[in-house]
Amino acid sequence: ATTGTAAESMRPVVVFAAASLKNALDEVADTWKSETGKTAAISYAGSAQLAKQIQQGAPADIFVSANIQWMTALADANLIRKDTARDLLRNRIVLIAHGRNAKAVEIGEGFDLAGRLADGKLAMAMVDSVPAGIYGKAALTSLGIWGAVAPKVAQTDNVRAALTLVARGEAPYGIVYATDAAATDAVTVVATFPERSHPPIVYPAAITAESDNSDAGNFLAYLSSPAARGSFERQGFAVLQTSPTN
Amino acid sequence: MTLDVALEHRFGNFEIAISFAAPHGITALFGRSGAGKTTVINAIAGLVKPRSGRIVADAATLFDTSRGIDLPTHARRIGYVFQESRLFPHLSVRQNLLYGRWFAPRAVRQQRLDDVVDLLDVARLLDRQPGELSGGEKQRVAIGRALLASPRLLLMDEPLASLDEARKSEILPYLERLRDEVRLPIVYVSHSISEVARLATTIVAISDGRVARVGPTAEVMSDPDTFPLMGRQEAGAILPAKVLRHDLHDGLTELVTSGGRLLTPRVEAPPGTDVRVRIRARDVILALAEPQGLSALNILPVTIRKLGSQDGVVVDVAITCGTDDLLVRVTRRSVERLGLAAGKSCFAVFKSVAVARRDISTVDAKPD
Amino acid sequence: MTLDVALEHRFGNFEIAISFAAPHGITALFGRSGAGKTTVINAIAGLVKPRSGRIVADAATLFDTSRGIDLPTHARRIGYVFQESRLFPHLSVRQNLLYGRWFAPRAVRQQRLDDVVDLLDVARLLDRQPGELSGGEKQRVAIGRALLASPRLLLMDEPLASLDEARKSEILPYLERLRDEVRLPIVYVSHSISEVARLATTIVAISDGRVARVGPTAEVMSDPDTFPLMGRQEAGAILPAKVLRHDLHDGLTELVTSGGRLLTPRVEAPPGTDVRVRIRARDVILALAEPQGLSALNILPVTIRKLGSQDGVVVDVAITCGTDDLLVRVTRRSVERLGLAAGKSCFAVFKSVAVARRDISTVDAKPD
Amino acid sequence: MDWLSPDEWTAVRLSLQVSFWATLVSLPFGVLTAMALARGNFWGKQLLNGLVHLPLILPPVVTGYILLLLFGRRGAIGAFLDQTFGLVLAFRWTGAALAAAVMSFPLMVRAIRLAIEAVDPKLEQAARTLGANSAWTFVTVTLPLILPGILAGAILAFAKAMGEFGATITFVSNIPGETQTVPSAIYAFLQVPGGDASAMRLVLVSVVVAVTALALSEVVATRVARRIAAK
Amino acid sequence: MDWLSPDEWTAVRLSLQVSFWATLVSLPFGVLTAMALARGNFWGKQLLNGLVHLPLILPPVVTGYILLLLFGRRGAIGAFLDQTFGLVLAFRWTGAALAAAVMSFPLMVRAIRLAIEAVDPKLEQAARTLGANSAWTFVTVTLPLILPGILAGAILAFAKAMGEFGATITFVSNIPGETQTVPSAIYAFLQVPGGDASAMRLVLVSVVVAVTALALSEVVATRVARRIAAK
Ligand SMILES: Nc1ncnc2c1ncn2[C@@H]1O[C@H](COP(=O)(O)OP(=O)(O)OP(=O)(O)O)[C@@H](O)[C@H]1O
Ligand SMILES: Nc1ncnc2c1ncn2[C@@H]1O[C@H](COP(=O)(O)OP(=O)(O)OP(=O)(O)O)[C@@H](O)[C@H]1O
Ligand SMILES: [Mg+2]
Ligand SMILES: [Mg+2]
Repeated sequence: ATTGTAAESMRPVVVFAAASLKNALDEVADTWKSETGKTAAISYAGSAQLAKQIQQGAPADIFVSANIQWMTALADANLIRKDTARDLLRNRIVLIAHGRNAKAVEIGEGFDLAGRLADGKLAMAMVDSVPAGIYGKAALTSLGIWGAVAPKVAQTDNVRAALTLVARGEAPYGIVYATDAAATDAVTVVATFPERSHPPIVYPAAITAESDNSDAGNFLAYLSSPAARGSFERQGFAVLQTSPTN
Repeated sequence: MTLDVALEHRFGNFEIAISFAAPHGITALFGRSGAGKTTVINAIAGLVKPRSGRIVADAATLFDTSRGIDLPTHARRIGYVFQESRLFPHLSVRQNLLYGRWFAPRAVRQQRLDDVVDLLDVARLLDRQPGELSGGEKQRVAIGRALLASPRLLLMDEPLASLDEARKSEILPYLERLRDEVRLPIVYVSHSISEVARLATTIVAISDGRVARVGPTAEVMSDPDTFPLMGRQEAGAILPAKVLRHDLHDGLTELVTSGGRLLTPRVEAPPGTDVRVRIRARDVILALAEPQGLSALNILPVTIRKLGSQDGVVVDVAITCGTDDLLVRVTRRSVERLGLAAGKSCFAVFKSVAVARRDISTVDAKPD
Repeated sequence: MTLDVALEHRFGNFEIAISFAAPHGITALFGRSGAGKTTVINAIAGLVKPRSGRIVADAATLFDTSRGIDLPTHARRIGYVFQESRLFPHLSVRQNLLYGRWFAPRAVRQQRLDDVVDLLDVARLLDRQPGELSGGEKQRVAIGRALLASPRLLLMDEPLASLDEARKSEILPYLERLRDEVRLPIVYVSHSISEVARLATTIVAISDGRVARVGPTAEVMSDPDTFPLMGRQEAGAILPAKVLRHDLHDGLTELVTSGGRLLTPRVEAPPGTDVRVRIRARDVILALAEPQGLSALNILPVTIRKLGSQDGVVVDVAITCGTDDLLVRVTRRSVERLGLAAGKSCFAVFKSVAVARRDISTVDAKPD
Repeated sequence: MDWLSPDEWTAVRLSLQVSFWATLVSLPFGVLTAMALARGNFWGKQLLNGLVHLPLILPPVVTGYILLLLFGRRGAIGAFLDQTFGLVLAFRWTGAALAAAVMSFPLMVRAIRLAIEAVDPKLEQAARTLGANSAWTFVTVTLPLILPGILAGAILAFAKAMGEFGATITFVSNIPGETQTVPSAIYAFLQVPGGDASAMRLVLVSVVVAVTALALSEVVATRVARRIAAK
Repeated sequence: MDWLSPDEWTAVRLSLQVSFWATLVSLPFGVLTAMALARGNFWGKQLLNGLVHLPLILPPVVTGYILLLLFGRRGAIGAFLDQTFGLVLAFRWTGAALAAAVMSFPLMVRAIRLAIEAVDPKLEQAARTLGANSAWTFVTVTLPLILPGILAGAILAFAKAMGEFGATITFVSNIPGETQTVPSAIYAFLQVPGGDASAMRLVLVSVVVAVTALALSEVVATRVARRIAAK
């Protein structure tokens, strides 16, 4: 591996981040660069893909996951520095409907989603494997309507594809992150799932065990800085911690 | 039927400008390698589109640039025996043979599979694939395939080149029958003068993309000017004759010509049939007096009409035999020794056996 | 060099069992279509692997099942002119011609491109692609390609079939030169008896996958038993002779044979050269007395040795002319009329012009 | 074998069904397109060629998205098909078949096209002289001669269809029993920690299926080719 | 054009680089494999055939994952290559090229194989009689005759490489400037709100690039084919 301070300081911080963070993180990285002159190279992919790559020795300095499971898996394998792990962001899942002016609905115990769907589909990310889908399924289960809805669920490989299905009107309803729903006119958020109905949706971040880039800590810290906060919030995320420094 | 061909075409800097008309019968295209024979045939078939020209077979205009006619190949109803056999590799020999039948209107299906199979001796091969045939076998199947398509015009590009003599002499009479009985017009490319002499009604000699000579076979063959085209060995005249009678004891046939009687090996035609006999110039001996005690059976009184050029070793002597012309080729030494000159009377001697079965052909009786 | 071939092979239910030995020179494989000629040549080339057999060319064993030898084709150093030309479509004519040179050891490169190009008259075609050639042109290029590979054994499968007479008579002497000067052994398949008679040192007649007859050309050709194989028209004897002198005035050459002097059109060989002259049985006339005033220049005293079968129209008469044999074909009627019988003396008459340039060949002077 | 769950079995069956129909139905179009590209000489040929290759060039997700735009219930063609023929593709296995067909089309066309280009036009000419018009020439000469190529194209397409994932899931999503093909199932397993083993079982199944199909096709192709062999 | 950001330009350049090298380097292997499959007669031929087709059959993510396991830094082959040749593939553009090459290999091999099977063995025999051994026969006769097929295979592979996504992102991730190819960039854009427009621009770019390459290859192929044309 290369050492030598000149090369070191030039090396960008490599961040492996869940793809849904792209807009916010790109913005944060830009401001970080203009403030410090240092760059971050961010690789966006599915959390599972990124985690497996880190398991195989990927040259990542920071991992930002869209769910806790993969972060835990890496922590168990001692592939991240546990002391640096923190829950960075929080998100919500919402029920969306096709169209600009769909009527808001009240989500409660046993509400008749299946009836509203009629013979339409409920678009979700894969309910057993993709985080947004997992949360959605948990919520529907705790509301006691999973059994009725399950046969009408159309699962996609990522949450954006679910959004697209609703946006195109292929599916009348869908469950996506609040951050996704905000951006398009073609769908209306008709309800937000109660936070109690599903495990907390958090985006943990940590420095990898193999990272030897001294800027990694700085960037991770910067993610929690007030400067970064705005970027995240503009995309609809709730920032969980703000580091006192900076 | 007449065949009327006029075409111009160009390959790179090779120019072809051919035009000829031929009456019913077999039209032989004759010429050296690369002269343009295949190109002409391809144009008749519609496989080469000449830059300009006109091709009329019988009343049917197959191609005419001035009138914008260009009948597609499949509508021309030709049968084409290619220079290379071009059998369909995925079909058995039988399927190859029958291929054209699918497309021939039922009314015109003249040839029977069994007849053609017998003629070409391919019964043994029917269930083989073309890849399992010898060169000559392929060619025979290709001939059969074209025949069985019941075409109204048959194009044959050196069809017998890869066949042995025995096979050739079986197929030649069949082509004659097609010409005379079925009255199927045939355009025939061959390098073999004896084939051409026997079969052709009309000879079209092509040289370097132009027509060097067209005319009835007898005329072209006995014209010393065309000898260089044909090779001197094969030059000769074609004598019209009529079958007089067959000698059952000897197996000889007596023919009557304008100049006297001829004996030839048996001709398979009833007395009274018109035939034509090719007599090669090199086979005839001239004698000043009527010779005696010769094994040669044919001795006819003739008159020398004209001596050809005396520059070379041999001299072509045109003689008149009755009202017909014959050609004799002798050495210049003989001309001098015997004092041969125009107007001189002498005798033409030639052997019966020198006239081969393949030199005698029946005459298409109803030319139009 | 000798060529020693013994092989057994089977295609479906067609069995081939050929074995022959041939001395140095040109070995002609002769036989009807489908007899097995190409198969034999392919086996010599290593393209067909016989089920069992032995092929020895000169001292080199190319193939021997009993000793487990099977030289790969490329190591056999043969030149093969295929029945279908098989030119490389992606190479120009020039590149096709030069292809074999790349692989021939420098030491053995005998043929010069220019010579071969001249001989085959393909200069005009050098920059074309094979797709742009006529049938005969392709074949000429294929011959050139094989020659330029400087092989130690040349295999030719009907190389001249698609060529005109004029071309053939240009190429034949060249093949003779290869045989005699370059001493290149050649295996030659042809259906043309005149080609075979002229070129071949040895004839191997193949019929239905078996050898029907092997022997020196003169012997096989004058054997009435082999006539059916060759077609009767072409039967004849081959007379050994020596060039005596050339008559510059007449353009004739005088040859000496054991039976007397012969006049033929000029032979391109210096006085003293041994040649062989093919005299077709059908060209010879028998006369009881020495005829006078005939244009035929060759009249030799002969004795009738034997009369052939008298069942047919014609009778083959074997005559002795000096110490050599000649064949004459006459009608049975002539036999009866002239009272021909064994032992009878008479005269053989034939024309100088009946002996064509292609009937006379120089003799390979040093057979081994 | 009970080491596959019923759902997984369903996925395997569905994958086979989707791949089979995708291949079969696209085959005639593949042959036509290959013919047009190999022999045709028309305006827009390069355009057609580009279009055919598009699914290869674009990320599958994009292709899936385009399919959704065109063939979804609200899509131009989708709506038309639905109203005219009652044919719904969205969220149906037929849609999965369409996605698989589109994705494998370039492979199929290229294989067939190569075969067509290898046919000796002289044989087609011979058929013409024997009275066969273009259509008959194609059916009796060209088509049999390109059979090995068609087979190659079909098997390539089948294999590709068996592995197609991105466009399929984007277009018809993943509905167990309807559109959940083996690749979707595999993908799902790979997304969760510890799912690798389950994924590998499915991988094995699809490999076995596809390789069997492949080997079968080789046998058939060899037989066909041997018949045509020695030209 | 400044409607692409520098990062996007980098992705375009990288995609071209990756596709070019993937195609070029795999070409000899493709020819060899095609030759073995078309002409060879060895034990395990069907196995090789199956192996070659595997990337087609498997979901790309699986292929990418297998590559990661084999060629990653910790992978058996990856570690070996690193230690022996200092060649690192994981998370480098070279790895992206490997993924693209592997994914497009079946297409390349099939195209070349079809071309080889169309070569008339009689021409090869003729070369043998003229003294060319197997190797020379291949170089001087077979190879030139299959050039159109090789070209077709190469362009197919190139197009596929330009569109390859699943295996690439799984194997080498999506690191800007190093492994972020156009499809990965498109993917990232599609994952966030408002990214569609950017994604479409990139789609357009890759379509233009690939279709241009395609058209060029057609021109070359036509020229090559015309030379060989009339057999
Ligand atoms: N691959 C094959 N499968 C079956 N039979 C074959 C095969 N090749 C040749 N034959 C048969 O073997 C015999 C000999 O064939 P060969 O090609 O040697 O004949 P040939 O003497 O060269 O004939 P020709 O003068 O017609 O070229 C023929 O009867 C032919 O039908
Ligand atoms: N595609 C082509 N491109 C260029 N020249 C060609 C092409 N086809 C034929 N030629 C030339 O046209 C001339 C006539 O060719 P054609 O095939 O008609 O000859 P041919 O009389 O049939 O000769 P052969 O007896 O050798 O078959 C030849 O000189 C040949 O070289
Ligand atoms: Mg020709
Ligand atoms: Mg043969």
